[in-house]
Amino acid sequence: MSASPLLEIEDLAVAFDTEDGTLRAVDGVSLTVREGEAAAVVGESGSGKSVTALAVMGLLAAPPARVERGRIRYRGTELLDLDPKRRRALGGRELSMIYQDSMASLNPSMTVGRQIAQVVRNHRGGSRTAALSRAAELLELVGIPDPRARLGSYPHQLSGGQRQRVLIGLALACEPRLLIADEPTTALDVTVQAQIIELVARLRAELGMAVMWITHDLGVVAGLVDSVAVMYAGRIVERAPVRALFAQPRHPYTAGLLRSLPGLDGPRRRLVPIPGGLPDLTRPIEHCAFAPRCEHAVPECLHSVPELLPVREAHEAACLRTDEVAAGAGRTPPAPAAAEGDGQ
Amino acid sequence: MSDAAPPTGRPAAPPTAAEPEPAARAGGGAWRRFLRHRPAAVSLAVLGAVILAVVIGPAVIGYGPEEVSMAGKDQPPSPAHPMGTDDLGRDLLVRILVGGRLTLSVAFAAVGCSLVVGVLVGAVAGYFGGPVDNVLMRVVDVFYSLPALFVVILLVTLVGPGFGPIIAAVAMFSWMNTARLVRASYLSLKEKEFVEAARGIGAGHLRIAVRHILPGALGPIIVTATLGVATAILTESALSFLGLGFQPPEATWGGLLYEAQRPVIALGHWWRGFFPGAMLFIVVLAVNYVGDGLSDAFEPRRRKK
Amino acid sequence: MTSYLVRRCLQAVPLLLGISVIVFALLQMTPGGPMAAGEGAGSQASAAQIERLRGRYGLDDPIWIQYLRWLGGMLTGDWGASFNTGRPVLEAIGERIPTTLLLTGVSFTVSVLLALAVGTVAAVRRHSAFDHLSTGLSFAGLAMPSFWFGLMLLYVFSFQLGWLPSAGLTDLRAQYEGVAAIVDRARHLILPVAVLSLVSLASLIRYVRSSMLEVLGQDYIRTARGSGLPERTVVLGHALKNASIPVVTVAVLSIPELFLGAVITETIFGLPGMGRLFVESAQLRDYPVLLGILIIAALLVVLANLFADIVYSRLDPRISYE
Amino acid sequence: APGGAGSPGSTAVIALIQEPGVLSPMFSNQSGSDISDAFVVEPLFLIKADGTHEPLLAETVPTADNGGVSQDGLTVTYTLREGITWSDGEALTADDLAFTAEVAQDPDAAAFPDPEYASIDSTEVVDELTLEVTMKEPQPGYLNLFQQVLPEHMFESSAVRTDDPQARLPLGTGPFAYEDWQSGNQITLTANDDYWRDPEQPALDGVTLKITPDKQAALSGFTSGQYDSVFFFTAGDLAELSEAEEAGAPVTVATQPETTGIVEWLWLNHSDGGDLDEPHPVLGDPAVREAIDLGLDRRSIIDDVLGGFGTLSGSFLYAGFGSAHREPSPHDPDEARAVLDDAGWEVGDGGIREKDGVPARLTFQTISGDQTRALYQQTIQQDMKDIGIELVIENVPSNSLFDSRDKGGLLATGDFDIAMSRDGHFPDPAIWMEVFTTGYIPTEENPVGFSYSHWSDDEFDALEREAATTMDPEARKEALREADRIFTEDRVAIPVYASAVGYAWNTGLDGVEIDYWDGMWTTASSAGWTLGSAEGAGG
Amino acid sequence: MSERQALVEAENLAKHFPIRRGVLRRTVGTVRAVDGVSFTVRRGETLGLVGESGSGKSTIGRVLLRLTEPTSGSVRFRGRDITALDQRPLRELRPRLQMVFQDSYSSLTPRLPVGAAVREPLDLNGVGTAAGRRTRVEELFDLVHLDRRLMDRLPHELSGGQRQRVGIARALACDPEFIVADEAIAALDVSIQAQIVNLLLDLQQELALTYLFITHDLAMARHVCDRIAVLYLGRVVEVGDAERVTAHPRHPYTRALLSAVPVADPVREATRRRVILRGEIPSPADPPPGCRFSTRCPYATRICRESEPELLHGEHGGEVACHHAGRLDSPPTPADA
Ligand SMILES: Nc1ncnc2c1ncn2[C@@H]1O[C@H](COP(=O)(O)OP(=O)(O)OP(=O)(O)O)[C@@H](O)[C@H]1O
Ligand SMILES: Nc1ncnc2c1ncn2[C@@H]1O[C@H](COP(=O)(O)OP(=O)(O)OP(=O)(O)O)[C@@H](O)[C@H]1O
Ligand SMILES: [Mg+2]
Ligand SMILES: [Mg+2]
Ligand code: NI
Repeated sequence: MSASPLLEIEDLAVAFDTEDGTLRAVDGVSLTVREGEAAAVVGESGSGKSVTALAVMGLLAAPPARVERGRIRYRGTELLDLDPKRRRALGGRELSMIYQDSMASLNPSMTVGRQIAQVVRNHRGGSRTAALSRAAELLELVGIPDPRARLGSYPHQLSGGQRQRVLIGLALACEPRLLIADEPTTALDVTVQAQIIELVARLRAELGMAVMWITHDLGVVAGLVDSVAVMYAGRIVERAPVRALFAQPRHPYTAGLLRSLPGLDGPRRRLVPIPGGLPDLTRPIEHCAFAPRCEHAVPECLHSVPELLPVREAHEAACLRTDEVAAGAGRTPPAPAAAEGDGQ
Repeated sequence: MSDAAPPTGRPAAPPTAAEPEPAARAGGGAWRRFLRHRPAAVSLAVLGAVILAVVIGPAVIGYGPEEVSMAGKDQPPSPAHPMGTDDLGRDLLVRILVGGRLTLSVAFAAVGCSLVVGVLVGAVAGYFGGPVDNVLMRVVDVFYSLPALFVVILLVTLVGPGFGPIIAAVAMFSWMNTARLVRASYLSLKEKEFVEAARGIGAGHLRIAVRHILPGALGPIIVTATLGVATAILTESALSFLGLGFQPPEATWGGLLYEAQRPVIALGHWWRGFFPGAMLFIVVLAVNYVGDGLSDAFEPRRRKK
Repeated sequence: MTSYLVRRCLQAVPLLLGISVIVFALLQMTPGGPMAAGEGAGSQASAAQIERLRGRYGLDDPIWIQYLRWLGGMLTGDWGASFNTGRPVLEAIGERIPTTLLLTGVSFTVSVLLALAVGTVAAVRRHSAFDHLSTGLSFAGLAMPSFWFGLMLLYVFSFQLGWLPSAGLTDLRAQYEGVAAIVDRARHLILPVAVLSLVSLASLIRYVRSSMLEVLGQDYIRTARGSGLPERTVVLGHALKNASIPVVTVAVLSIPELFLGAVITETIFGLPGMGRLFVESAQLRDYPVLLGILIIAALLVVLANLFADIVYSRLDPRISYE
Repeated sequence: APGGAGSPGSTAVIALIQEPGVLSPMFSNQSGSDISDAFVVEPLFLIKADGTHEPLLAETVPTADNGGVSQDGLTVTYTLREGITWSDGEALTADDLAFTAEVAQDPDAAAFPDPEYASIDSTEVVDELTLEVTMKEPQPGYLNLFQQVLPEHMFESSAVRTDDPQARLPLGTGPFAYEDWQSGNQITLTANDDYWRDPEQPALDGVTLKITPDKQAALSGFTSGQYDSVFFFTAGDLAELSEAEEAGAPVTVATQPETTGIVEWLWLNHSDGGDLDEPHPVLGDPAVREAIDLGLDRRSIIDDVLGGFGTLSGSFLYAGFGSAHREPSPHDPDEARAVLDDAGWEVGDGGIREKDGVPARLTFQTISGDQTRALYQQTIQQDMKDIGIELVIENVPSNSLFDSRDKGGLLATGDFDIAMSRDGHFPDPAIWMEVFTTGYIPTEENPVGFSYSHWSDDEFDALEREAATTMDPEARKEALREADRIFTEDRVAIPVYASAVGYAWNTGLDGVEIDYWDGMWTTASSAGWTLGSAEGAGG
Repeated sequence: MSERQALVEAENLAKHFPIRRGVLRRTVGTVRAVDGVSFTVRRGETLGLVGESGSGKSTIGRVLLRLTEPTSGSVRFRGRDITALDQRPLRELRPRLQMVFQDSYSSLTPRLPVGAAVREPLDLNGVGTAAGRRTRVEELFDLVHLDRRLMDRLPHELSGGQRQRVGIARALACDPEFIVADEAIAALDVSIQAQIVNLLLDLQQELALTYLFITHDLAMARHVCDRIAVLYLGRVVEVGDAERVTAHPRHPYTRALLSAVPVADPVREATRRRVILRGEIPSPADPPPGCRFSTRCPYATRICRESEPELLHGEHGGEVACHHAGRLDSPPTPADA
């Protein structure tokens, strides 16, 4: 925890100009990842996780994306002020990303060997053959059998798991300091997911890089990261070391998420859903975005947007009612069926 | 555990009172998107105006389209003849408007015919797949391989020019695009779960093909139809240019352009070529823009802005 | 690869048969029918001669036997004789093909290359002045009747300014050698190629642009950018190839249109090509030649499709050769 | 360089608008092949302005007076000029003449010979240069024979087909010889170095015939100096050319308004759909035919559409035959209406007359694609509308109109009302008259006949017969005039105007001679052409 | 509970898809998507079908409802063989057997208002009068807790959860007895999944429904189902009581599957021993000989590669298809840790 900050995001806000108006996908996100740390960003679909990651990588397509405010510092350098060429050059060498959809994220008309070798040569120069051997090494590193032969394969000739491995290899080509893993296992089967998770964990230990793991599955990050940030509707609503978060969530959304998950052990109980659905991000939300779904909500919740404030050491939550949440964390209120409907 | 559906949800009633509309309230979404495509919206208005002018214009203007007046021949545009007169002293404006009727009705009729054939063939091929599809698609391939204008010319020389033959000839070689697109739509849509769902509740083939799949295939159909109109207009004008189109005194825009070759090049009567050319150009341009707007409207994925 | 080629060629067989059926059907519609076409007797054949020929050519046989016989003739190179000149159809068409191939080939190449360049730049610089200009111009190009465009070019550049020749493929008065001959040929081709490439160019630009935009929005482009590759490499190395895959199909589908354009272009610019032969033969109702050209054009289209498939499979590794 | 003529003594470039199927005139019925007469093919006799002949390849003009024609008119002796060679060096002999006659009479040959050949009974080669021809009956048109001579040594048999190389590119005695024909592109001719007429001739190295099917492109190319001339201009082009000349284009225009060999006329179908026993429901009425004649505003066509280039004409007899053009009926719509009124054609719906329920609505056809023609076609339509006759224009490609009866040609089957056509057969109108005789009406038995009016008149037939067999020129003239009178009174076909004949060439082309009948397109003219320096890209 | 009557019985069910190639579309192989599967769904219970992608879950679901024809084997509904049924009686039977699909978006006709979609089965089966049908649609909307005002909306104007409710309402329209829920919640957000699961369970209570619950989420299967069948490459490898299968899996594959599921508890995750399988699921077009799991199984021996184990009854009820089933030492299960 004492390591120096590698990536600092401060008050980042990203909006999209859409047909239905301005969509505030990310609205005031602050986040720090330290050297060698494994951090997680968790949140439901559409909560702004990918947008945050892409903003860090400088890969948001503008238009429609617009970084409205905020700072992104990488090892002290302000990325948003950097000239595009130099910023681009950081990608792959300092910061790398692996993506969710491995099929779409690899160029279908180029052999995987060339795709990796091209990145290697781009950052490190050297001959084509040298780059190709490096590519083979990388494939071996990510556990692809017979890597030399695989260099000549096209993405469609590989299985989903193998493609995901290639994508990881590509991201690691130049041994970046920070790896952003944006739901790299979502599309995969559990058994393959387990393989990939193990692979990333092992590589992080070997290479000593920091990992920012993005997922909507709380289960995935439990054993994998040091700290977790929970996002909801473009904001971070809770941030804590992983154990603290699971032990005693302080934000009603986090708590609700944990309660709505079935477990593989313990008594079977009725799940407690979070009623309602995500808010429409094209409308300005001047209050706690979760309030309409919150069982603890009080009228004040609708007056202003709660700030992310420390509730305990290293544990922050953006909620006025953290104590009530903490108290009710283990509670299983019998939710009436009518209250669950998101259509009422 | 999977990638989630698009976030279009809305919060439940409490505690906020007002119920927000869902993000994509898009009953008229396609229409709205179409109107947002500026050139397309303008083009639609232009097309409407042209059609209106062509339909009622000739009745309003004081000259008949075949009213010869040797005294007033070859006049440049003037208040009396806004588009000038031709070498028989006929008012060019009236001739253009009357010609427009022919041009546009040939185009619309041809596209209508080709749509019927195309949708039918495409739907049958795509819906049933297998050998039926195979055979129909080979037929499409055959028609694709025959350069259309060649066959059209051949047919017109065989049968002689005229409304029917020209429409038939143009239609006969323009249905394949529709057929392919409709087939593609059907092929992909019939694999969709909603088709299985419809079967699951006991719906028959016809119902599935018409009620469930056809509306989804409509977008591309309308777009190709639009572009087909443009092609048909140009094909007809090319036929006229080759002297195989309608015969004087009937004239389409292409025919008027054909007549204008000599006056423009040799005699400098620019208005003879300019106005029919401009009408042809504007209408085809507008049709293309409308097609563009429609494809934007129907394929929100590829929206521009 | 070879077996793929063989298989692909085999696939063309039913296609060619289908074409032959249609052509045969058209032949049945022609006055005089297949016999007149076979004999080249043309306008001179008397009723008595026709009777004689009916017997000789077995026109009283069932239609499918006639078809098979006709097909056999076609396959053995017996395409009949021109009504007009009495020459064998294949010979008459043969001497016109090179011009048409030159014209359409150059136009095709020009429009594809230009479209790739312009479409790519327009997509990369989306919403720039260049983008809007090229979009506007390509729409204008689509709406411009090519015969009118050709006449105007001819009027301005040949008759008014006198910069370029108005007709033919070579200078009529001077004999050039070597480079000068090529320059001369090129000068003659400028206007026809401009007219002929216009139509496909306009639609291809739009197609390349939208294909490019689509590809540029793909995840793998994001991957390439994210791995720090310079934009140039991303666009030219990753996007262009993928964007051109669908363009191949569209470009090839435009080939039949190119032949049609050739009809008009060759007529306006006095080029001795197949297209013009077609129009002239249509006016003379020289059916053997008309049908011959139809078949040749269809063959060329089939060949072009074959070629496109090969290019396609080379570009897109997902197409398997098995 | 394009845009101008080259150095003197080089190559003239002529735009050829219609590319013929074959270039030998004898094997072609297309006007494009007449270009051969300008450079390659020479006749035995030339016709002078007054219709009399002078020898060209022949030594003398055979007449009864000089013994060239026997007293009974059945034997004609043709004598060739000495020392004439084909352009390949072979001598021109009487054998060639005999062979030519043989081909013309061979039913297996695909030739379109002049009809006079049909009168030949036998030929006899008297010596190298002399041929004696025996006729079946007196043939006053015997000087029309041998307008083209075929080189016997180039043929294997007299059954010459159209695909014979000699049909395609004929060998001739003219100042130029065909060298190459790139179909659709150009035809090249080179100078015949041993041209018989004058060792200095021809002055040019060669001639290139550039095939330019787009008439407008040809005309514009010509006025801008790219071509030395165009083969050939029609009446409709002359106005434009004169304007260009006035505007300073490097062109010389020469017109011959009095040489009006070609007449535009309206075929009126006298039969009901080709059935000779049934008169046409509308045109069968002589009053209607008369009204059409009276209603035609011929002057307006010439002045307003043709720019003044054309001659009023009411008959098919020409100046060359010694008889002036007959004045046509005056334009008198009132009279026309009166005629119709009298005949019981009452004005009905929409101003269209009808009689016994039959409306005066007629189709009006001509060959599609001729713009000038389409223009006056429409003024005629308007003229007829004024007198209550509706014409519906339905133009078709030339073959649809002119195909033989068994091929369903509209004219031959009688499946038409009024058709506009243009032709002329000068200078001797006898053949022309023959076209309208009963024997030429297309029938099942004679599908290739071309008396398309489907009109039959015994007196006319007899007069034509007389003209065709009488050797006495004066008697012939009288018979023809009489036949013409019947013809015009019955309005078998109505002449509209006689075409102006005009020629134009680049000012850089010197030595152009204008023949009365053939204008600049004679070997005498082309042999003397030179290309001066006076060139220039026009306006 | 386990003594209830059988409602649906699958016997030796197989579905093979031909792989066609080349000009003549010759069959060059077969995908053995489902390859000899037998099980019983008892009246009123929920049978879970779990397995990795491509293991044949959806295919089984479709064959059960005869949306595809099985290659061999039979399906009995209330004792009646429906695989042999003609189109007509099949149509009459259709309303009894319904399906809820994974992708609520693609399972609803895009341009058909959702009210009309729910109404369609009523129209097709000629249920009641027009007015009666309208009331019935309203009732159905109430039943699945959907605002009636949404009836005129198009599918894409609804949220994922709402759409899934529409799908359920449509399935319920004609009083079905048996519902196949094919990954019915997989596409939903975590916080919405629980809503739908609760709805399904409530409806089961209310309407006495029988479910085949297809999922790849073992935890959810354990939560929802009475019994679970585990599928591997078109074969059932283990069937049994849900609690038992998740607590004491007897097939090595079930074990691996369970151990691969991440647990939302950092403390336990830190200490848990996991079985990470090597490699990936083989192609169903070319299944390995012998036990299909033998290529990835940590316990595989020669016999496993040579002969295919049968699905046999085990000691604690349930069935398992493994040569080593009885002899496996008890590896840690999540419950043990
Ligand atoms: N290119 C875009 N144009 C418009 N809106 C966008 C775009 N990209 C993302 N958004 C919107 O921004 C919001 C946040 O998206 P983001 O992709 O960051 O979500 P996420 O948390 O990564 O969700 P998921 O789990 O589905 O990946 C969403 O509402 C999304 O619709
Ligand atoms: N129509 C079809 N044609 C050919 N193969 C098919 C077809 N449908 C399914 N398959 C194949 O059958 C196998 C089983 O497919 P199925 O959809 O039943 O799997 P699943 O267990 O439902 O997987 P998932 O979890 O991905 O939905 C797969 O290998 C699939 O590729
Ligand atoms: Mg995301
Ligand atoms: Mg499935
Ligand atoms: Ni823009």
